[in-house]
Amino acid sequence: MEQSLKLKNIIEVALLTSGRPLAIDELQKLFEERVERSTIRMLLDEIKSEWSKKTMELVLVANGYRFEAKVAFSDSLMRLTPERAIKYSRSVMEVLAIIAYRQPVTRGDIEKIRGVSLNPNALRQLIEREWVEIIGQKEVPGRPSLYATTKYFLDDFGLKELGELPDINISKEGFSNDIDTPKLPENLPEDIND
Amino acid sequence: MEQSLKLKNIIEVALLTSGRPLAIDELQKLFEERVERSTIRMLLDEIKSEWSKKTMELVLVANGYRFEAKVAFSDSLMRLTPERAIKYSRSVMEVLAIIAYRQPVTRGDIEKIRGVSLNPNALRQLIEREWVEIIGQKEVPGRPSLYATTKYFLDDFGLKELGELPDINISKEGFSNDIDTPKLPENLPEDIND
Amino acid sequence: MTDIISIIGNNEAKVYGETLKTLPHDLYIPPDALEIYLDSFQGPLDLLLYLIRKNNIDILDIPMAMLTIQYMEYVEKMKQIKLELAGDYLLMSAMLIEIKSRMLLPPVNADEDEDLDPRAELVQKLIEYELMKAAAKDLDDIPQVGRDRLVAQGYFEKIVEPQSLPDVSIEELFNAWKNVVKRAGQFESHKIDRSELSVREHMSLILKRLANGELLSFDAFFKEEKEPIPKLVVCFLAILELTKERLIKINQQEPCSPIYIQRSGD
Repeated sequence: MEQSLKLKNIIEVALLTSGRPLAIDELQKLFEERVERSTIRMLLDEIKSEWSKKTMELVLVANGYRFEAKVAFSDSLMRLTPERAIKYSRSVMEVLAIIAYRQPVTRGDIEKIRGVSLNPNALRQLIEREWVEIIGQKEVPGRPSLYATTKYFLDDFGLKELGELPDINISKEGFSNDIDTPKLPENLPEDIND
Repeated sequence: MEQSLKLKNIIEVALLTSGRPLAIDELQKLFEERVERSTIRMLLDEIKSEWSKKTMELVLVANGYRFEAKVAFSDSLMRLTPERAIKYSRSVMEVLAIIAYRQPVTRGDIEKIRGVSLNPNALRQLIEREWVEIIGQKEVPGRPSLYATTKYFLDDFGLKELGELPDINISKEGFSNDIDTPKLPENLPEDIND
Repeated sequence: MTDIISIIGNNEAKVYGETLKTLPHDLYIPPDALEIYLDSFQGPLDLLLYLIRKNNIDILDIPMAMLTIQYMEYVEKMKQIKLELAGDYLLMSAMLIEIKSRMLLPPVNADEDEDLDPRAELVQKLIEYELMKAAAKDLDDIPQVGRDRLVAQGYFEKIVEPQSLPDVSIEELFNAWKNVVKRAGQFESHKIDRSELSVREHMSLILKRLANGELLSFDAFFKEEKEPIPKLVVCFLAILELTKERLIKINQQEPCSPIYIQRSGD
């Protein structure tokens, strides 16, 4: 068997069985001999285009490459295991959105933005799901924990980095049409990454 | 797209993403309209032969069909085995404890006791470790799987039987102080759905 | 001052003080849905945004009197249907009244602070919350792994035992259990002693024996001659518990005929 085909097959089968994204340096571990990152990248490109007409697609997310079912199949697949779909409540999703777009934030920040005291369960759900983690303490009295999103959050939402989060647009909701645009989203998505 | 090709693709993608073997009656659930078992069997044969020259193979095991990496790739794939966590996370340990003390339990039972929805990874880690297994389905809507501990679990913990697990009444003294207090959450479970 | 809109219930509402028999479609809340509806507000800001939107108010020029009155009405309704009202709602009432009264005062030093609209802070908050609400919705629309994004996870035969798996001691397991029990605040109902555990273990064992649609005679579970009596009792209790949890079915065709056990659903 031609050498590069052999390497390519090993990468493909690793991605088809791993169940989680694999970064290039993990893919390198598949081989006894050293294989350059550039070679692996090239093989990944080939795999990607070979599969482009098939059932799955190769995507790059925060923690690396993975195969996922093409969206066209979602409805059928969901019929198979409707119970596995975890649906989070609106409040959990609001807390997640605030952490994602305004991170790092303290619990107090979240409460201030939402205008209500926070049910600790909302944060716990997100930490349990490994979408949110504590990345330190804010140096103010009480040293409250600072929350941020994790790489798994990006993985699970199919994102490479926070910058890929959708721009928030509220005009469709209603009232914002008569607001001069500059007033609205100051400091939005550009400067949230760091 | 030709109808039978469409059906075949749906079956293929379900098998590639399900993470467990799928029986024919489960595969039937993929389709809104009724598809005969014989049709599905025929499509499975086609998938099997299409993949015969590729990296994975379709095999029939006790609980149904699944895609397996061809044995030739095993050595490479084993090299990838992720550096395991030095410790299981708190949630993995709690899930294990619930299964040990409360078996047989469904995922819903575990979520009810813990008050948060379950990270699917926790169960996967325990099943991979062969400490936990699915021993059947509960006959309620959705037929959720029932989880129980295995013989290996007893072996690894040096127990002859579950009855040897520590009894919570014994160490009632010191009950509260020797628990590593959970960092986040106080007063949980009433309002799970919030 | 009249409210622009107030709901009186029973398919009636007042608009500018005049009773309307039919409500514009998006304003009408069926009376029995009111409870669920009010309950679904995420907090005072959410409620305010709703009022602002429904009344088509320019958020940069909020008529405070009207908004305050409507807000208090809703809070009053929430009290009536005995929703557990967070203190945050009452705090907001106070804040609205304060803003309203500050607006009644003539500006003290107009030149000192050109643009200190008493509403400014509230508006800022409303805008930020509205943004985050929209962000939450946008996020929820993204396909998520485990919900509507499916990842390849084929099987592969592991030829060697993967090394360096975490070690877990029985103390750690016990501590995890104590944590669960403590947090669940259900210490009493989760008190589990040895005999109950043995029953649980037997429940699992019996289910495993009944896998694949097996139909076993009741006696088969008590055949082991050497079994000590307590074990037989535990096994019997396990069968009863499984029946209670509807995990197995016990069948007997006619009196005195053999009893058979199988999993429910098989």
